[in-house]
Amino acid sequence: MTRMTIDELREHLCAAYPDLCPLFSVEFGDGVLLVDSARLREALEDLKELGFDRLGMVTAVDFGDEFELVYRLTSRSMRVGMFVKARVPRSIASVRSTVDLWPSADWQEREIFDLFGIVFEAHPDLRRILLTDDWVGHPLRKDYIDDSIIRRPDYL
Amino acid sequence: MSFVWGLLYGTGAVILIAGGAVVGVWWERKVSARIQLRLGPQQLGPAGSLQMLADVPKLLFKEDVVPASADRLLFRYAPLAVFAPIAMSLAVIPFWAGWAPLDSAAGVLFFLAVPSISVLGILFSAWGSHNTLATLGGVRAAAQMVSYEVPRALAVLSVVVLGGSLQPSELMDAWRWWWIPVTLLGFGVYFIASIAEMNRGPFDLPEAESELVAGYFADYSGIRWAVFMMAEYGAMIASALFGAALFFGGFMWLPGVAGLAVHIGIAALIITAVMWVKWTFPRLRQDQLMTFCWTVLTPLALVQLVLAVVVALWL
Amino acid sequence: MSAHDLAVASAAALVLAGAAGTALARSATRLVLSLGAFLLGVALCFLALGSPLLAAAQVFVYIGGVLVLVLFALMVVGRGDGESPRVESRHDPGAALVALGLFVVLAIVTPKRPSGIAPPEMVSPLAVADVLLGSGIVAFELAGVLLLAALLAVLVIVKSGGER
Amino acid sequence: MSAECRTVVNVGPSHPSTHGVCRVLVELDGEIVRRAEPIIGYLHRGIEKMAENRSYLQVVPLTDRLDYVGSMYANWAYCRAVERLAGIRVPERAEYIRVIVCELQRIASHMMSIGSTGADTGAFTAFMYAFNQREQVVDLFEALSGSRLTYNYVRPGGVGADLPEGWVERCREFVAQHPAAMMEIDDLLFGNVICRARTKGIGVLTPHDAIGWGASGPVARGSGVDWDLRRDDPYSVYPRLDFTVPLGERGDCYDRGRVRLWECVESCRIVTQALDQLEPGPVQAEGLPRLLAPRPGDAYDHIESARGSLGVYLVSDGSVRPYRMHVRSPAFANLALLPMLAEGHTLSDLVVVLGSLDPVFGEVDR
Amino acid sequence: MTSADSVWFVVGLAAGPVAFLVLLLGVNAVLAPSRPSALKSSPYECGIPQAGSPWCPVNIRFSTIALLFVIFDAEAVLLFAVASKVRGSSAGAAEVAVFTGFLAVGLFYAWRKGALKWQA
Amino acid sequence: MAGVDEFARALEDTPGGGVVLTSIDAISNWARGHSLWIMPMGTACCAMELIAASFSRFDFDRHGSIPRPDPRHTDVMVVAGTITKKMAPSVKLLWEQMPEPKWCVAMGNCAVSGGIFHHDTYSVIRGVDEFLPVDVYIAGCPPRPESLQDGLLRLREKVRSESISPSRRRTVEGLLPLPGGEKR
Amino acid sequence: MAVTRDAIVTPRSVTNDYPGGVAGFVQKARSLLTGAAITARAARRPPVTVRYPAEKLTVSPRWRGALRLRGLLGRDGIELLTAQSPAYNSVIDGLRRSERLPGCVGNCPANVDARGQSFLIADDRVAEAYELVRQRNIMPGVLGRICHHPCETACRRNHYDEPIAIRPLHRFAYEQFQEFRPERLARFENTRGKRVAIIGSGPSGLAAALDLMRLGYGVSVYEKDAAAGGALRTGVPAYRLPRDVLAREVADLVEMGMELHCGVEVGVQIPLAELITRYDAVLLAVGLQTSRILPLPGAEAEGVRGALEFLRAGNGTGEAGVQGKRVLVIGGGNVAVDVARVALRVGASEVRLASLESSEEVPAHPWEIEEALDEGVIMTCSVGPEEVLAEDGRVVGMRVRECLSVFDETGRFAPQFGESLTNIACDVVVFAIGQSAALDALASDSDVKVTEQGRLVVDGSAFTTSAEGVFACGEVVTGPGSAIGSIAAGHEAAISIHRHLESIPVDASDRVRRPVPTYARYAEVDLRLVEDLRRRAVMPLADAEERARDFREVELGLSRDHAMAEAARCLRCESEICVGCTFCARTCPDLALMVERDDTPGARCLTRYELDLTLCSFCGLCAEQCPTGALVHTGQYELAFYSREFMTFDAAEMLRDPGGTRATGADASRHASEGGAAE
Repeated sequence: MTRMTIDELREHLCAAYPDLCPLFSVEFGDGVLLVDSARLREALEDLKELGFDRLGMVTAVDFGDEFELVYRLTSRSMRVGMFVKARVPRSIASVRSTVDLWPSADWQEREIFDLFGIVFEAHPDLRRILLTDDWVGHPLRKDYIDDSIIRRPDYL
Repeated sequence: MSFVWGLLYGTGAVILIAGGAVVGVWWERKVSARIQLRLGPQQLGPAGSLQMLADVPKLLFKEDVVPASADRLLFRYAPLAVFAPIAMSLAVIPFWAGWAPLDSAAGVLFFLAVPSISVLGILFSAWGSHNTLATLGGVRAAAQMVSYEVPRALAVLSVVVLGGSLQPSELMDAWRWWWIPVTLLGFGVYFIASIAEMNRGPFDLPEAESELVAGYFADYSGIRWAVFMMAEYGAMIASALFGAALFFGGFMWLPGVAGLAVHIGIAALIITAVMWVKWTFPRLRQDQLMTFCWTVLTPLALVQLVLAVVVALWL
Repeated sequence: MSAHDLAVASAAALVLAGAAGTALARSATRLVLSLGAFLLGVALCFLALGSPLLAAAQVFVYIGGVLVLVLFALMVVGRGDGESPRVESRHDPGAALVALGLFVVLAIVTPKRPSGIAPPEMVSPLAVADVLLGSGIVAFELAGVLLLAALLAVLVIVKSGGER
Repeated sequence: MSAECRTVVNVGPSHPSTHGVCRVLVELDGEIVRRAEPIIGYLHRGIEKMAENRSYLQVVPLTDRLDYVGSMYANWAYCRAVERLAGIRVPERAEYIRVIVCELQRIASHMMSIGSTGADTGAFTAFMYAFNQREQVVDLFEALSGSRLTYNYVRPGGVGADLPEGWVERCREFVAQHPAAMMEIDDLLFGNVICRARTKGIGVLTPHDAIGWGASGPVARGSGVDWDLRRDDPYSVYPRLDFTVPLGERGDCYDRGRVRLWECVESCRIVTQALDQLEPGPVQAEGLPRLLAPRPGDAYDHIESARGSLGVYLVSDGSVRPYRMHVRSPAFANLALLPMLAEGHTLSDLVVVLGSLDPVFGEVDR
Repeated sequence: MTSADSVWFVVGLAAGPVAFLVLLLGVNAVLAPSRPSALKSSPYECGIPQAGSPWCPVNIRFSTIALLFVIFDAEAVLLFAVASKVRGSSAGAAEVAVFTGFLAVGLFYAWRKGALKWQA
Repeated sequence: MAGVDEFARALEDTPGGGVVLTSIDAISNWARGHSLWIMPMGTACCAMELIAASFSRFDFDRHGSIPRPDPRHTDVMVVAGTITKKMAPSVKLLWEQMPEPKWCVAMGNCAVSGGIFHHDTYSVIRGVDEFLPVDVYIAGCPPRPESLQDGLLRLREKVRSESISPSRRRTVEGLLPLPGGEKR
Repeated sequence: MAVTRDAIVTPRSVTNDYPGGVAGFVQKARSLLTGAAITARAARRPPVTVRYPAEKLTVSPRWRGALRLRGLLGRDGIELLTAQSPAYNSVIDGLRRSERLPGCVGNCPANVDARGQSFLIADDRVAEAYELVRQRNIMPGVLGRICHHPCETACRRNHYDEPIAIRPLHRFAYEQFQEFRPERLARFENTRGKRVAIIGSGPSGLAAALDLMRLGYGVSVYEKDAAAGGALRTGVPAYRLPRDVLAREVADLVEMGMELHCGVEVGVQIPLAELITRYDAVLLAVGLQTSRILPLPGAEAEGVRGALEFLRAGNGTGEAGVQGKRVLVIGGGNVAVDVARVALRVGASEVRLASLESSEEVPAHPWEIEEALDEGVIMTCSVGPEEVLAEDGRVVGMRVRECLSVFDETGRFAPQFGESLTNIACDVVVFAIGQSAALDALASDSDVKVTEQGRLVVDGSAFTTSAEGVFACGEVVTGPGSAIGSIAAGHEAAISIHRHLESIPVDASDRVRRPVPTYARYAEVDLRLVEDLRRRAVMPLADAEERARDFREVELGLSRDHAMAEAARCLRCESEICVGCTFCARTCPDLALMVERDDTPGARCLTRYELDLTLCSFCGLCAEQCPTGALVHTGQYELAFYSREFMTFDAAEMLRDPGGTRATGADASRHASEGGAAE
């Protein structure tokens, strides 16, 4: 069984879900599906049905006004991996959990909640995971302020 | 007068155990080191033989911590209850033809019975610590020690059947070299059960470092902890000496002091074997330990008993 | 008072102290401790009365076995809140009365032995064996059957425990 | 009556068998684990945040400290992401050296895991033997990079330095003796009846769960999930190398441990082949500025580390520092399986299960 | 040795180690530093304040083990009592064999029933 | 308990007691110095070197140092690795649970000052000496086992300067480790 | 264990079970015995424990122990190396044969000591700098204008920001040297009594002349033109090299003892054979005289010219006969660009450059092309000449064919042409596609053999020709190349002649290694982050509009301040003395190094150098980054302290040689008894 190329993946995806097709792009050699946060859940469900049986990574990036959620999906049968990205506004940082689709999202979503403060609805056990329960703030946000941080001077 | 003698022998036993522990710990560190391709203690004395002379005073000068939530009475004196019976049990071991310090008519049973008091001591220490890990360890220890008492007793029983006496000196008088092949299986059972009795690997569940950190003596520090360790080594020494006498004839091979040397030599070999086993094998789990005791060791001990009974008919 | 008497008396004192402790103990651990002292005293009594076999057996079975069983039992029924298990002694005066009465009866019934006579000879285990295999053979084998029955009873308990 | 009160006990954070600073809150029914909840974060050092304030080169020492049992992997995964982001082509010799060091690192890392299987079950001597093998690898790495643990060797664009003189011969010596040593450890540990009793049937992970929970590496392969990035998403020069991917069938601790053991033997094969194919040449892409400033965008790359697929996700805003770095840690995903695997086993099995998942908390907590 | 002597001997035997240990503890009490604090006297549990009560009920299996032990203990003691008579006496041997047989049968039965398996 | 302090004071007041005190000190310091059992407070990378230190290759048993995971049985807490804010209370508790006399070795730069995690991070304690009295600092990231060995030998020197009597304790001068150089 | 590796084959499935029944029981029991046997066997093996201090684990050249500075500029009695001091010369000599050659020196064909130059200029010892440069680069004033500076490409500063302006500094040194010229020029005497004739006064000939004079030979140079300089005079346009500079440099050489015979064409006026008999050795450094012209249809037409002839005419007279004409230059090399720019200056109305290569591949130096484009040259890339269009024997245009690719995969020259053809209208076509030698007249009466292609038969490493005592060097040997390349060849030939005359056996190791890095840049340095202080001095240029009209010099030279600052930027790579570049501190991920420096020229030194060991992560980046190799990791790793205060090392501490480690070093005896040397 050989690896599927990006183009084959695009065709495969377009054949199965034509409406997702325009959202597909290639960045640095990876297939990326950039969806609206409202459609995120739907897209992920579709992709799971398409054969993406593994959720390798979920993470978030703080882009100021928005958070970008990045899902890395892998399909063992197609031997291909791809990204799904969605942006949520910072003011309403909330998205539907995917634990029911892939259990591996459990801890990763907790981590994002912990470090970014993005709420995952319908997550079975959304608590802080890395930091202490009484921690204030979400450190990986770009505007996180903590008095205990000693800034490394900008000395390149 | 006999009280004084008893006191004397008791103190002698303590000194024997303490000295044995000093040498034994050093020996164990050396044996384990060689097995593990290490050097072991090096600095004090030749080949580090004086290492324990530093360890013991250090423990003596160490603070004695008693946890606040512990039952102070039990916590403080449980080490005594663990150590003293084991030291006492040394008194019935025959070291010399026709002689044992306490040459009681029920000496063999005494050897098996008295150390079982230390089970109680361990339970008390565990419970007294008011510590979850210690309690788990203590319960494990008690269950294990009482269970393995059965095959151990049955294995010893087969020698008693052959010798026809519970009195150590009489038993040794009756001992013949050809008992060794007859009771070899019994010695195997005795050896394994003794390892379990003294809580050593692969039966060291009560103090399993990887699970319970230190088991029932988790909260003991300094000299009290040393007492537990001394008890462990004492049990090892007692078991080895007793086993060497019962199953291998001990001093019977040569007269006088030479015989005593042979006895101690055999015991030292047994102790080395115990260490070898500990540093070779993984640890059993609680249920496997129990299953092993009841389904392997006890039947084997019964088989040995039947064998001994059959052989004893011809005596 | 001979050395023998002193020995017996000491052992008896230990027995009494242990018994009293057992009756009056408030915490389970102290109760077991007292019980241990009591059993040890009984063993010493046996020894003093010339039966080392019985003494050893007492230690072996009662302290090494029964007492551990008692301790385990206490642990099994330990209260869920993690408090030190307490013994609920109601110290019923009636019970005390009955015990006292029993003591009196026993004191009367027990044959008196004049003090100062020579201590009994040590009983050899061989003699015990003779008795057990001689006149006591039925009792001996009966004990075996009894133990078998007990074993089966334990199995039943184990089974029910396993079900739960 | 025992149902309502369960003994609650903390295993960790300072416990000999937690392989670091993990705390497992265990609810015991007698000795039987009813619930085991790993509480992590005791080594959360904020590496992802720190990377945002360091240049691309300065992040490499940070990645060393992620997976401190196998620093080379994190180095490599990070460097691959950077190379992808900046479009750097790595010289072939450097790729071979990377494969060699990472396969050696796999051996070193698995030695730690196999050894600790021994330690968890009480066979400390087996740990020592395994560790002696690891020490030899560490010696090789030390000659290579100057450090015993945090190598900082794989760099964006290549490797830090070329192989020193005589290194190849020493490496060959090591891989020549290693499989036999592994067989000895196999006999001592996985052949032993007690160890088998302790590990067989313990912590069974079904292939379905393994995939769903994102398990990877030996943990997944122990369950028979035939997935190895070296073969299935080939990177570097792996397509030119011949190796077998050993698989388990049951998914218990035994299979996981033994998969690791055989992977070490396979790693020896790979190293031998790579050494044979190694040719002289540069080991660093030339002309890399000290301060890389890749184009804006994001890149993800992953490699098969000793613990599974280790990925690094990098976002660049065109400056000399990463805008965001995220490490997809295999140990993190594998550790999440613990509650599922440990439930119903005894406390003794819990530590074996934990050990068989081989977590490294630098990587779990980051 | 008379019975009383043996009592005193045993008591002395016990007193020896106890005295020795008390001596050790006394030296320790004098020479060892003692700086108690609240944290120091908290029970050790891997660096976390104790989570639950250690005195929760133990598994009932431990009691059954103890029960089994008591039975076999009693058996062993009885056997010890008669063991010295086995030598050269076929009657004694037979008695012992029968007695052992009961328990062997019981043990075998329990084994076959799986009752000896400690179901984890 | 009466404790050792009063005993020492009483000895000092007694004529000739000083000699006794000195010899007790000599014995105890010798014993303590040669039997430094390690509480391996290993959290991160340095823990690997701590493990290596007691294993075949470096074998600290040579010096009489063995690792014991239980704080109650140990003399030296070797803090090896990064201590985070979440971890610090546990370390503190374990340190407190160690019986006196006890020493603390900060192994590796994370334990010394936060090391590589000194800057920019929000969750790391910058040096265990923020909450523990550190006796020996070992630089390195991670320090090699030889460094730890050196640190323990230095600690032994430090132990030699101690006394059961509070008035007799000396402070040790800081030593520069560079061989060939003078002490400073 | 007698298990061989081949016997161990990885199973596909690792699961294995004990068989049931008795066999299983036996296997179980055996597993225990096997285990016991393994440990017993191990106990008999020697322990693997390392014993101190006798044994060391491994000896790694890269051990990351404590950091140490080997030397610090201007501090603590570290001697400043001067060009005159023997120490410096021995250092440089050592460097030239070792791996510690800095990139700039190594990449220069003549191994000009650019590092020393920067150092001396920064130290305000410009005359010494000039003399240092002249040792390997005979005419710094000339090369400082025209060199294609491979040194700068290899400058380590490329990795950090921008390379040192080495070439402008040569020129600066030359200009400053003019003040000291009278007192510093010394005449070389003929101490050996042997004489060497050199034919050709191009760069290689002059280089050989200077070297031979220095070695104590008498040197006569024969030049067929009216003035010395060879291709420098005839080929290099004056806007790049003012003729007076060249003349003055040659005059310096003459003053130093070189006999110069201009206007003497050997082979015509004097036969070569006569020179061979008159001199102890003869060196042919005649260069390349004729341009290649492709034999295309129409190539004989009027208006088709060779580059050299064109340049000679343009440079010499300022008139090349292209006034108001459209000039098409064929070729993409530097000569082609020179031709194009000269054509502009001599009044061509339109100058077009047609190169075979694409715009990325053009072999000419990018800065030359850039300047040419600034001046109005038009470039047409990826076209190959097809036919010269002529009308009435006069050129009217050029037909060119599209070129798809020039090189094949292996990098060989193998142009692939497409189908499309284009006509380019022009009046003059100049071929700048290669040159060849004209040796027939020269060699006709001697033993010197010339191949059918008109090449000399030369041993490329010894520079000997087929005739005894006759040597050759320069472009006549190497083919068209750079000026500095020719100079390098001259140096080599001088050594070769010296060996020949003194009968010194040839030793290959005497040859200087010349690492020539290929340079593919993956990412440009982000110069936004570079503060002005660290930027390269910008060479001021004459206005493009104006300069294109005449032969005024395009580059105007650095001011003194700029030159001093620029020289101070030099990192003095591999010199093992800290120059305070602060890149270690900048690279440190942990800010463990604190460096402060005083940048005053002359007093330039570090005022603070501190290593905070508590922060160091021992990653080794600083030492790796250190361009001079002054900052090194030692194998000294036993770093235990009683107090955190002592963990900061100041400069004095950093400079002290720890002399080994505690385990093995001088201090080892103290731990010998404790280290467990027993057993």
